[in-house]
This record gives sequence, structure tokens and C-alpha cells, in this order.
Amino acid sequence: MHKTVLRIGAPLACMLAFVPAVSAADKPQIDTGDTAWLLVATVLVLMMNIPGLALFYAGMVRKKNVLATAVQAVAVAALVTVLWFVVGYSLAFTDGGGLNGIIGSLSRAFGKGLLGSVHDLAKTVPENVFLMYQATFAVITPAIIAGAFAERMKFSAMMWFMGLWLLFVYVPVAHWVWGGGFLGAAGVLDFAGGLVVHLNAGIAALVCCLVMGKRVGYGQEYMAPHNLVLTLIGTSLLWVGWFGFNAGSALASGELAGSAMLNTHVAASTAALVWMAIEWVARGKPSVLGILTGAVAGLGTITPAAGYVEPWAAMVIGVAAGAVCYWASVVLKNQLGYDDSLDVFGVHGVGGILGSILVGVFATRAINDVAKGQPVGLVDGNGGQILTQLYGVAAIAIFCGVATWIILKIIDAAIGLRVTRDEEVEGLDTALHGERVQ
Amino acid sequence: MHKTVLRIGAPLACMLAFVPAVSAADKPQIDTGDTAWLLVATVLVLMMNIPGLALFYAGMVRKKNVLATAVQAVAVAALVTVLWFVVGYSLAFTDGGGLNGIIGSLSRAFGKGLLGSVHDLAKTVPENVFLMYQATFAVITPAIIAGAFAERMKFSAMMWFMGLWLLFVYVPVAHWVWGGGFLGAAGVLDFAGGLVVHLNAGIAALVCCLVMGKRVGYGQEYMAPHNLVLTLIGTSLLWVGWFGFNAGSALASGELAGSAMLNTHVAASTAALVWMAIEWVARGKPSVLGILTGAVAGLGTITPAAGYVEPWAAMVIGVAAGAVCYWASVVLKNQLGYDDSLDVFGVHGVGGILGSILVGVFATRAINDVAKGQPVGLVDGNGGQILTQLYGVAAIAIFCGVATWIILKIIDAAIGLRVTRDEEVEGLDTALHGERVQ
Amino acid sequence: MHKTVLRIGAPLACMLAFVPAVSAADKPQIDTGDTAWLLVATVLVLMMNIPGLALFYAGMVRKKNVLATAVQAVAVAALVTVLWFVVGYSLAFTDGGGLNGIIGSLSRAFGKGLLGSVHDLAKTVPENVFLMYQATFAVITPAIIAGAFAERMKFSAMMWFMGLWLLFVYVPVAHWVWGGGFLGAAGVLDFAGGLVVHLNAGIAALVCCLVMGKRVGYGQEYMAPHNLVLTLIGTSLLWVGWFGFNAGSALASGELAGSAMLNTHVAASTAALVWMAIEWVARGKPSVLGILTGAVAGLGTITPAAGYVEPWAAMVIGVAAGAVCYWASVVLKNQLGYDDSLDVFGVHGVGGILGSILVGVFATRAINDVAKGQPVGLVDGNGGQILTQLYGVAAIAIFCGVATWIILKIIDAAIGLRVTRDEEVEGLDTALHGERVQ
Amino acid sequence: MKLVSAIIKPFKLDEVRDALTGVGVSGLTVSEVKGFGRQKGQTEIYRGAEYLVSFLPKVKIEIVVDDSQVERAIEAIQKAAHTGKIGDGKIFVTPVEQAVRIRTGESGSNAL
Amino acid sequence: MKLVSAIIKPFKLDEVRDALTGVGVSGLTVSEVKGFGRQKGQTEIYRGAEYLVSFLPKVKIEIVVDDSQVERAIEAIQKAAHTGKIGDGKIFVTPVEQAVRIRTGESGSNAL
Amino acid sequence: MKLVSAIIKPFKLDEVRDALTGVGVSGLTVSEVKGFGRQKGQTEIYRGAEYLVSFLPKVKIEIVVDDSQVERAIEAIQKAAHTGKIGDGKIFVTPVEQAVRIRTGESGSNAL
Ligand SMILES: Nc1ncnc2c1ncn2[C@@H]1O[C@H](COP(=O)(O)OP(=O)(O)O)[C@@H](O)[C@H]1O
Ligand SMILES: Nc1ncnc2c1ncn2[C@@H]1O[C@H](COP(=O)(O)OP(=O)(O)O)[C@@H](O)[C@H]1O
Ligand SMILES: Nc1ncnc2c1ncn2[C@@H]1O[C@H](COP(=O)(O)OP(=O)(O)O)[C@@H](O)[C@H]1O
Repeated sequence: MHKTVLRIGAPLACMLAFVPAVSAADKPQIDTGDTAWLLVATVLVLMMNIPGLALFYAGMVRKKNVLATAVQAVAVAALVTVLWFVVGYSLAFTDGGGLNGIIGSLSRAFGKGLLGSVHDLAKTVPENVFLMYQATFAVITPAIIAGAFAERMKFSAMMWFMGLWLLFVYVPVAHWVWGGGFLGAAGVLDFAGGLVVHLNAGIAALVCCLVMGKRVGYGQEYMAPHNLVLTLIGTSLLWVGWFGFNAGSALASGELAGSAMLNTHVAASTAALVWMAIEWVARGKPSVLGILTGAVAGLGTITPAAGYVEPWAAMVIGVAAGAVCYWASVVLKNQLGYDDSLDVFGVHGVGGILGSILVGVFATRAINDVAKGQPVGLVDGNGGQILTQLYGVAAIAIFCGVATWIILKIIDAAIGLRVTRDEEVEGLDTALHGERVQ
Repeated sequence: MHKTVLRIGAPLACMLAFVPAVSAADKPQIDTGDTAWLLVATVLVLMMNIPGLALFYAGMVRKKNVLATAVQAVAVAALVTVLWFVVGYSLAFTDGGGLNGIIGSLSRAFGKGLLGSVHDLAKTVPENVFLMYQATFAVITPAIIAGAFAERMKFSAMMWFMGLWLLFVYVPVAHWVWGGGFLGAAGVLDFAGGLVVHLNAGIAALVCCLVMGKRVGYGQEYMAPHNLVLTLIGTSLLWVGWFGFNAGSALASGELAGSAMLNTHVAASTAALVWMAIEWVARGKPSVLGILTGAVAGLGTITPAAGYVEPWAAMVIGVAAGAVCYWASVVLKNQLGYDDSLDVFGVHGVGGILGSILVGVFATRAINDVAKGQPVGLVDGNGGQILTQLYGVAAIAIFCGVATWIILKIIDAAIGLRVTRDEEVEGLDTALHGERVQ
Repeated sequence: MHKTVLRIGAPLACMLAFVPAVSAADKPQIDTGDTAWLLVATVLVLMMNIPGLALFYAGMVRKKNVLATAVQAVAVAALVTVLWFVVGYSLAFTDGGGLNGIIGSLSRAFGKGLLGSVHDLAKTVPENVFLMYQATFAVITPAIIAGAFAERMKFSAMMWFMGLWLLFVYVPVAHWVWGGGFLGAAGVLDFAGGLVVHLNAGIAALVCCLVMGKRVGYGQEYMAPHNLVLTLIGTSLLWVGWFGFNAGSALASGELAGSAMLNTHVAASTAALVWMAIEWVARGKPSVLGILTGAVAGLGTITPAAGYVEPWAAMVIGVAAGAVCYWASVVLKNQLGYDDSLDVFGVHGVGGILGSILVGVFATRAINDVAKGQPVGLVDGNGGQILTQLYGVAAIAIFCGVATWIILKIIDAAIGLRVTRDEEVEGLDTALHGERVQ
Repeated sequence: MKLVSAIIKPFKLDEVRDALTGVGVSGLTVSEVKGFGRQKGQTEIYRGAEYLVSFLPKVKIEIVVDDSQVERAIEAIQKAAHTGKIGDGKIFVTPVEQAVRIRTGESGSNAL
Repeated sequence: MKLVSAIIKPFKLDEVRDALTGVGVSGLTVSEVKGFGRQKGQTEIYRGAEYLVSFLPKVKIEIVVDDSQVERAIEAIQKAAHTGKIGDGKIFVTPVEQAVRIRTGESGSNAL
Repeated sequence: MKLVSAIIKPFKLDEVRDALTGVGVSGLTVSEVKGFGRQKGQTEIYRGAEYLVSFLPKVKIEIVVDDSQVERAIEAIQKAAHTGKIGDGKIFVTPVEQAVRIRTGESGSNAL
């Protein structure tokens, strides 16, 4: 989201030139088209989470856990929304003064001072719309993690984890990259959340798997997805919603949003085809789950790059996403032996790392002139951007890994992370919620 | 929807000032951004109904009634759309001359005179878009009622009821509050339909339960929701679609829409958490249905207030919504003993009343200067608004209750309201439609 | 999409008039509102396909084929997106020079030259957004065909067919009608794809049925839809997404988009009611599938006319759609005896033909002044338009029929079209993808 | 010991269970089945294709009881499952040679 | 009376029903079951996790018939359910001591 | 030949199958059933309506074996399905008079 908005012949500009009397200097100039697009993008990203992600995950678990898995995304949406409004947005997206490298201030806590204001990153859109748009990112990031410990975590522990992780991991990382913190200042580029969302959630997911251990019966019992129709609906809504995620991150309606949308669609499609092809060759059959997972891998991987690269590069990124995430989810996971129930690390974590590095390769001023005319990525002649990106990857991965581990250990000591063995065998739907699908 | 659109530095204004030659006086000035947002909001509200509401309800019935329940929302959408286009919109939203306090005219029947026109409530949007947007409200209101008599009404009786109720209840009430009628004139505030939609549907639902009686086996047989995954999808689509409902009711793209969206999201999230917490304490487990119902209660309750109150007040409204609707749906209903199959009265009716009263408490000119600088609600220092709101609640509740009762009695006398006992036992899917889910 | 954009008091126009200094002559003037609407319309049309169409079809097949049926829409989306980006868009929507009557050029292959450009059909929207919008049409058209051969085609053959059909049928036909080719030049009108999408897919579907033969057990075994809840979700998403399809085809946010949306909604609703009524009388019960199919028939039939006719005419078109498509899918199909699994020809093909002819009857300059003040359709006094439309129908039907037949025969000879009898009996989910719904 | 199997209409299940516990039957096993018999099925129509669905949803109850209880059990089922309309179902009795309770290893009547 | 149970391939159900009504069997009860035997199951793969699904979908048909009808019924089933490939299934015959029609209270052969 | 039917807890299915193949049983048929017995059901609550769900999910295994195998089969099932908690289930044995393999027409023990 660090970017200059490329708008050709912007009507506002010319109006300002001719209408100085309106005291345009003090009042922000809201653009109804930009605002309309951000309002819609907010809707789309929320829809990615509920019902998109909820169904994506719910279809992959066993039938006895379908409700417990799906409701996580809803409960997280409610919890994070409240926390975001109360302090999260303010800490992530305001100027923290002396601490600004690390964290923002409380000046926007409880939505204080929003009226009549715009945020610096989106100067043509009311700030309350920007807060809402960012809220949907804050919601979906922890919700993504939930796929890693599906079918075995207590609902109470899950809620505590999500709340603490939001405040102590998501909020600072968002500030570092987008809110004025040290990574953004160091030139790390992340258009729509390859680092802040996908890498971050993926690393947290990996730590969750390692801390919590495997599901009872993992590797022996039949744990195949019980209803991939749900997963297909979920993937589809993730896909269409991702246009709000990536093209919305242009924070304006115009050509840059168009570039981000086109790149997103091309990368997702390419990665789906690549995953399908690899599986067809390696296994003899292209699975439905493979095609769907490939698309999500492509979507995650293009996210940091969507508004920086040319569409041919998006296709290359799609190829890399399909191949590398396949390898991580299918080969690497089995070799290492951890139980990442729904492959959050293999798809989001690996995709986020991959995409964030490839930004350093393919970012170009032709699409987004973030360096004010200077070369941006390797294709522009600035190979150093790759190192900058690696710096961002490493900083966030290490911080997120350690912080997630601490949060989990504290919750485990306080109330325990896992359901009992009997509850796990019985199924979480009845055990945790007293309900079941007939 | 009675409101002044707060737009900062509106481009139209400045253009008009400088371009008098374009005869701007006679031609309405369409804003493409406002229009884009209303087009999208129309899509979102229709999506709330199909498939949102259809699934929300379908998941809660027994499997033998799932199709019959879901198709009601579709059939109502088709029927109401035609009636709305033919006479409904015109009667609700045009000037009725001498009768204007009560009802509009037929001047827009069959879409006559729409071209080149805008409606007074949305001066920057083509009137055909405004008609469509209002059509989606007219569709969803009767469709909400259908949850009350689910699993026992004849399809033919349902269609007659919906058509008559639209024309004789929804259309006049919409006119009274939004279309120039006596309640709007009296200063009753209803931003997006707490009175017109939720209270109205909720009261009608209660009357339906009382007139039609309980389901066969109610209180004895196992009638648990057969598939809450459907209800979860439905709730999610209601939630995201509600941004079209509430933020769309700003009838323009800008800060007011942002306020309505933020308030909606905060209230829904808070109410979901509150319902969850109460149930956790009272029952030992937080149910999935509870979290979902809490969210819907919050959404219904914030509806009349969404564009009038500050976001901290939306949080308070969310708390009230979660607690009061829980009590109405879980405690009160069981005490009174009526069979409101899917709790339309407890959630929508009670939420609509509660929210409409709280508008009188929390509405403020800081958000929406409807009183031209004068205080709006109690927080502004105008306690009288609460009485005005109570007047609106009472007028609509009484009218709707009586009119609904009369319509039901007429249909019952003419063709009967309920299926036979055998059909009810067999299930409505096969009995009414000759189909079933395998 | 051949149309002049009716915009009242267009701000761009007046700005250009007064601000010549901005060198408006060379740089396209992007409108943020128009762009926002096209971005959203793109999302909506993709959502029609995934998950809309995927579910619409998946619910109608037998349970053993549900995943294989649903995944077709996803795989086609991925494949077509890549092909469209690589060459499809360029061949369809650029000037082909001497061959322009037949096909475009390769000047936009791989997205070359998109930056800073707009397409002639949408002068206020960045061309990359226009490419994306058109991509979603290119995706859904072949995906529609898949309903015809559901439950019996090999996945590999399906992928080859879709790729070849896109390049050799869809791309030229789109060019003929919208991209500057001979049919558009001859005055054939097709607002949003009655010819290019629905007729085209419907004829291809019919050819597929005839070439591939019936399903094993057709006419003897129980092949009833296994889960019409999925079909209901799919229909609903098709319905709401169709606003992006038809109102998006105005290629701008304004009154014409409003007209297209209103017409679409009225026609769909009317057709649903008509199909319901016919079935109620003829069969004694209104089926859920009938109501849903009626709505889709109405949507398909109004598509070519959505931005040309008045809303009362949309109602007449809805009546015709409900009655004629009912007859085609229920009566005619059984008489002719081909096995069009999910009635693609009866609904889309027949609806596309019907609607395209009715454009000639009802198109009027009052809605869309495509003939620069001259009468447009029969209602304007230009009966000749009906013949022009018939010319378009015939040209595309014949070309599509022959080309589809050739493509199928080539694939059949090369790798075979159908799964084995044993695989068909076992079910395609396990046979083709090694997965199943539990 | 005998195995008493009853095929009944699904909505009668709760009544039959109550009747059986009323006569001292302490356990039973239920399965969802489809029945074909004198009761005629429904016609389903899908876009002009008519299907006569000859199989109707039924519920099968299985109880193993001591010989002495058989008569009472049959009577209880018959009374509770009776509606008098075609399709009420059947009761069949077959011999059981041995019964074991998995939890305790008890066998014979003690296992029931 | 005997209970003839047959475990068959699901897609053979309609043929078997027709064959049985052809030899005078007037009622039958069907359940969906999963079978394990010589026929080997399918391998399912989910993101690298392979499952050998050893249980295959089968259909169980139960008919109670007069002793005199048993042979004809077995024959009818065997002919109709036969494909010659592994997994065609089995037919088992067990004794039935009593039968009751719930609707009328008739018992013995009259109940069938 | 005997029919050994066992009603067990669903998550024990794979262990029981393995135990049975271990003692030479080559085929079995499984159905999903609901059981009612000493084990008490769960309470479900939906917006204030409480349901005591007295039927619990169980799995029924049916094997037809030679008389000589009955004891071993019972033992294998009991051991594998045992958890020691209420609701572990039952094993019932009933006589089988005839068995036919549909594919080959073989009958008696050869058909198993
Ligand atoms: N001979 C039979 N063997 C097994 N099940 C039977 C037999 N006859 C009937 N049934 C079962 O009993 C059910 C009811 O039988 P039906 O002939 O329809 O009516 P009724 O019980 O009134 O005689 C059938 O649906 C079927 O499940
Ligand atoms: N001993 C048995 N007891 C119960 N059911 C059996 C037995 N053997 C086989 N079956 C059932 O018969 C089905 C077919 O048996 P299988 O060994 O696969 O092939 P075939 O019928 O050709 O011998 C199995 O899936 C199982 O349901
Ligand atoms: N008399 C019976 N006839 C048939 N099935 C029975 C009988 N008693 C118990 N069952 C089955 O066995 C299961 C377990 O029985 P239950 O009484 O709960 O515990 P336990 O097996 O420990 O005695 C029940 O759920 C039921 O399916």
C-alpha cells in the first residue's frame, strides 16, 4: 500500500486549479468514485472471511468438526472488529511520535477524531472508510491461522489467542510496514499484505502446529475433507473477494486498481493450472482440492506484488506459486511431519515469503512509481530491492514466530490449548457447541 | 433516510458555481461515484435476500422442509419486484397530493417518467437506480416474515399473503416514514429501516404465529436446525450485504456512508460477542446459532440508527441488542409459548423497536445534521426525540398488527393458510413442490 | 455494448469545455465513478461463474458427480483467463486492419500497451479494467456449455474443448458483434451478450449433446437433482451477479446502467413467476427448480435487450422467456430426445435467440440512442431491425454449430470425449478426481 | 433370545421407543432404510422428466430381547406404530443364539 | 418364513427390485451400507496424504418371504445383480419365526 | 454358518476391521445406525429449546462366518471395540441357513 496513486488527468486537480475560493487547502477533497470503490472493497474483504474462509476450511475437516471450524471465522470477525475499533486501528495507523518506528499512538482509539478527516495513505476517501477497510484485513489475518489447529483447539483458547495475537503481532507488524514504522521506512514493499497478512499468518500457523501437536489419529485415520463443495464455494468467494483485497489496496479507483486486479486474476489462474498439471503428472489425476489450493496459492503469492508488477510478471509469479506451494504442502510437510491441518503454512506462509521476495525482482516504476522515477525492482535495474525484501521477511518471521510462541505458552499454562482426547474423538461440534449437522 | 448528505467540498457544487451556461438548473447532476455506490448497494441488498436470508432460514428447519423454506425468499423476490415496479414504488415514494400524509400517487406506476429524473431523497443518482434500490428493501421485508410460519404454511397462501402485505402494509408504512407521509413529517427518524423493515416484519411475524398456531409436534419432537452451515453462510451474506442496506441508505458515497458502515460493523460484532457470552455463562457452551443470531440482532438493531449515531454509541446499541434479543428469543418466547419458528419477532421485531427508540437517545448532529444545526437526540440535548420515536413505533406496530391480522383471516377463509397435518408430517418439500434434497 | 453512453450533464464534458489547458486532447479522462462500477461489475460477473454457475449445475447432477461438475467452472475460469490475457482479448477487441470484419490483431497480446490507454467502447475507464471485465464474459460463456455434457465428459477432453472453443468460436464471435467486426457494422444489437454469450453457448451445448450421446441410464434411472439447495444458491448468485453482467455493460455508472439493472430485475422476476404458474397449472405443483429455471431464463433472455428497451418491454420479454423456455426445456427436449443434462440449450440457447429477436421489436432511442436520433426497433418504427437481428442470430448459430462440431470431432479422434461406461456408473468424482463428498 | 426387527414410519420413532421402554426394553438400534411395498411412492418431476420414486423413507428398529419379552415388545410396537394407513410397516422375529456386552464381556440375557 | 438379505452393487438396485417383483415378492427394505471384501477399494489423495478407502458403497436388500419362495428369490437376485466382476456381493438366508403387519395385525405369511 | 452382528462405537471401526481380518474374516458389511441404551445422550440447545438427543451414533458390523470361526470373531470384536465405558455396544449371533456369492453362484462356506 506504499504507493503513489497514478491517476491520469485527475478531475480534482483541475478543479482545484480553478476554484481556489472553496478553501480547498484545509478541507480534504473526497472523491465519490474512490470512496465507492473502497466501500465495496471493504465488503469484498469481509466476504472473503465470512463466509469465504469459513467455508474453505469447513469443507476440509471431518463432518464432526464442520460447525466448530466454520464458526471460528465468524467469532474472530466479531472479536477483532471490536478490538480494532477500540485500539487496534489507532496503534497501527497513527503516528506514534518517538516510538513511531515501532508502534502508533492512541489518538484514534474508539474512533476518536475520524469525522472530517482522511488518512495520509488515502487522501480522497473519508478516514472512517479507511478504518473499516483496514478492519477487514485485521479480521482475516488471524482467521487464516485457524486452519492450522483446526479440529483440536478449545474455543476459549482460540478466542484468547486471536485477541492477543491481533494486538501483539498483527498491530505492530501492520504499523511497521504500512503505518509509518521501520520496515516501510526501510523501503520494504508490500502492496496488499504478502508480509503483513500471509507470511505473518503462515508463520503463526507453523508455530501453532508445533506447539499444539498432531490431531489424534493423524496419519492413521481417514481424515479426508468431508465436503469439498463447501471448499469450492469458499475458494470462489476468496477469489472474487481478493479483488477487493488487492485492487482495493490501490486505495483509489483507477488504473492502478485495474493493474492489481488483472495481476491477481492472472496469477491465481496460472497457479491453479500449474498445481493441476503437477498433480496430474505426479498422481495420475488432477484433484479438485489441488485446483482450488493452487488458486489460493496464486492469490496469496501475488498479494505483495499486485500493484507493483506488470501482468506478464504476474504470470511468472503464478507459475512459481503453483510449483513452490505444491512442494511445501505436499512434499515438505510430509517430510517434516508436523500436522498443519489445512496447510496454512504451506500455502499462505510459503506463498507470502515467495511473493514478497519476487516483488524485489519484478516491481517496476512503469506500474507504480514508488521511488519517484528511480528504479524499483530488479527488472528496473535495482537488485538491492531483493535484499530489502528479504530483510522484511526475516524481521517479521522472527518476531511473529517468537511472539506467537509466547502467546501460546501463556494460554496453555493458563487454561490449556487443546480439547480432551474424548472431546476430540467425539467431535468439536457437539463437544464445544452442543450442535451438529444432520 | 431522512438526512442531509454531508459531503465535504462537493465537486458538483463547485462545478455548478462556475458553469452556469450548461443550464444546470433544470438537469439533475448525476454523480458517477454516488451512482456506482447505489448500484452496488442494490446488488448487496438483493444478495441479503437471495441467497442470504434463504439460507439463514433454510439451515434452521428440518431437512424435509429445506427447499420449501429456501424458495420462499426467491418467490417473494420475484412477486414483490413485479408489484413494486407496477404500483408499489409509485405509491410509496411519490407525492400523494391531498392524501400525501397517508399514501403516494400512481404517477410512477410501471416506471413511467423515470428517464432523466432523480428522486428528491437522492439528487445525484438516476431515479431508476433509486427505484431499484428501494425494490430490494421491499423484497426483503416480507421475506423476513416467512421465518415465523416456516414448516407449515401453504405455498399458495404464502404468495397471496406476501402480495397483499406488500401493498397494504409495507407500501403505506414506507410512505409514512420515508416517502413524505405523516411520520416523517412528525420527525420520526429511521435511517435504514428499523421501523419500516424490522419492526414491521417482526410484528407481522408475531401475528402470523398467533393466527396460524404451532407446528405439529412443537415442544415434543426434535426440531433442531438440520444444517447450521447453511445458516452460517446466510448470516455471513446478511452481514456483508447489510453494508449495502445501511451504508447504502446514505444514498451517496462519502463520509456518511462510512459512518453507517462502521456503526453497522461495530454493532453486529458487539452483539454477537454479547449473545455468545450470555449463552456461555447461562448454558455452559457458546452455540454457533447463538453467535450468528447475536450478529443478526445487532444488525437489525443498529439499522434505524446507523447514519445518526457515533460509533461508540453503536457499541452500546450492540450490547443492548445482544442482551435484549437474547432475552426475547430465549426467555420471553418460551414463557409466552407461541411458535415463532425462526424467531423473527424476537430478533427483528424486538431489535427494530429497541433500535428505533435508541435513535432518540444517541442521534447526533455531529454525524447527521438532520435538524439543521438543532440538537437531534438525547445526547445532543433533545430528549423529546425519544417520544417522537415511540410515536413512530406505536403507530406502525398497531397498524401493522391489525392489517396483518385482517389479511391472514381473509386468506384463511378463502383458501386456508396451513397445509394438512399429513403434509406437514411428510414434509413440505415433497408435499408442496414434489422435490427433495437427497 | 454497441451504444452511446447517455449521461446527463456529464461532468467531464463541462470540464473539458472550460479547461482546455490540461491538454485533455491526448490523455484519456478517467472517471473514478465509472471505473469503480466496472471494477465491481467485473467482480460480480466472476462471482456468477464461481461459485454461481458451479453451484447451479452441481446441485442438479447426481451426488456422485457433484465435485466433477462444480470444478469445471473453476478450471475453465483459470484456463480462459490465461488464454484471454495471452491472445484472446487482443484478437477480440483490437482493430484487425484488413481482416477487421472477421478478427482483431495481436497488438494487445500479453497485455501489451494497456498502460495509460482506454478502449473506444469505454472511454472513461482504464483499458486494463475493460480487459478484465471482458475476461469474465469470456470465462462464463464456455463454462455455461459444460451443463450440456455434465456427468459424462472426460476432464482432459473438457479442458481441450474449452480452450479451443474459446479461441475459435468465442473470440471471433465477440469480435464480430462488439469488437468492430461485420455483425456490429451491420447494425446487429447485443447489449450484454444475448448473441455472443447465450445463443453461442446454447448452440454449442446442443451440438455437444448430439455428438456425445446420452448418459448411461438416461430415461430409465433416477437422475433427479441431488441437492437443489446448491442450485438455489447458484441461481441467486447468478441473479445478483447478472446486474454486473447487464448493468455493467453500460460501461459507465449512470442512468443507462440503471435502466439495464431495472430491466434485468423485472424480466427475471416475471419469467420466474410465469414458469411457476405454467408448471402449477400443468403439473399441479410449482417446483423449486421451475422457479429457479424461470428466473435464469428471464435473465438470459433480457441480456441482449437490457440497455435498449423500456421496463414495460422488459416485462413482456420476461413473459415470453418464461413461456418459451419452459416449452423448449420441458416439451421440445423430450420430443426430440437429446440429453442436454442441465438444459443449456433450452434455457440459454432459446433464451438468447428469443431475446435477440425481441431487441429488434422493443429497442428504443428513448433508452439508448444508438442510431443517433433515428428509430431503433419496431416500437420506434424501424421494423427492419428485426431482420438485422435475425441475420445476427443465423450467422452466429451456423458458425458456432459447425465450428463446435469440428472441434468435438477432432478431440474425440485424438483422445476421446467420454469417460468409460464403468467410470460413468462409478461416478466422475472418484473416477476423474479421486475425491468424493461424504 | 430373539431379534425383533420392525420397519416403521419415521415420524413414529419416538413413540415406539417410548412404548418399548415402557415394557422394559432397555436398548435398541435404529437405522434409516427405504421401503418398497403396497404403499405407492411419489412422483417427482424435474423439467419434464417424471420419476416415480417407489422407495419411501422408513426406519428400522432392532431389539434383542429375552424370549419372554417378545410378545410384549411386538404388541408395544404395533400399538405405537399404528396409523391404520398403508405403509405402517412390519415386525419380524428371528432367533438369536448368543449375545455379548462388549464393555463387560457378559453374555446371554445379562448382555441385553 | 425366511429373511433373504442381499448385499449388492448400488447401481443394480432397480434391476433387482424389478426381478423380485417379477417373482412375486411384494415388499422389500433397502439400506445403504459399506462393504469390505475381496474387491479392493480406491486410493484417495488429499494434498499428499493418501488414504486407501477400503469400504465401498453397497446396498443391502432385505426381504422376508415364504419358505416356498426362497429359491426363486435367490435366483432372481443373483441374476439381476450379477456383473461377473469382483464385488458383486452376497446373499444370506436366515430363519424368521414370526411376521406381523402393523397396519392390520395380521401375522405369518399373511403379513408379508 | 452364523451371522455375527456387532454394534460398536464409530471410531472403533478401523480397529475392529483389522482385528477381524487378523482372525481370517475376509469380508464384512457396515452400516451407520443410531443406538439407544444405558449410555445417556447429549443435550442440544437451540435458542432456548432443549433437546435430549437420546440416540447416539453407532456403527453396525455384520459378518457371516463358518460356525468354527464364531468364537474367534466374537473375541476379536470384543477386544478391539472395548473401551470400558458405557455404550461400547453388543454382539449378537444368529443362524444363517444359506449363503450365495452373486458373482460365481458358489454357495455355503465357499461363498463367504
Ligand atoms: N416382504 C417384505 N420383506 C421386507 N420388508 C417388507 C416386506 N414387505 C413390506 N416390507 C417393508 O414394510 C414397508 C411397508 O409395507 P407396505 O406393503 O407398503 O404396507 P403395509 O405395511 O401397510 O403392508 C415397506 O415399505 C417395506 O419397507
Ligand atoms: N463374510 C461376509 N459377511 C458379511 N458380508 C460380506 C462377507 N463377505 C463379503 N461381504 C460383503 O459382500 C461384498 C462383496 O464381497 P467381495 O469379497 O468384495 O466380492 P465378491 O462378492 O465378488 O466375493 C463386500 O463388500 C461385503 O459388503
Ligand atoms: N436390547 C438391545 N437390542 C438391540 N440393540 C441394543 C440393545 N441394547 C443395546 N443395544 C445397542 O447397543 C448400544 C450400547 O448399549 P448401552 O446400553 O448404551 O451400553 P453398553 O453397551 O455399555 O451396555 C446401544 O446404543 C444400542 O445401539
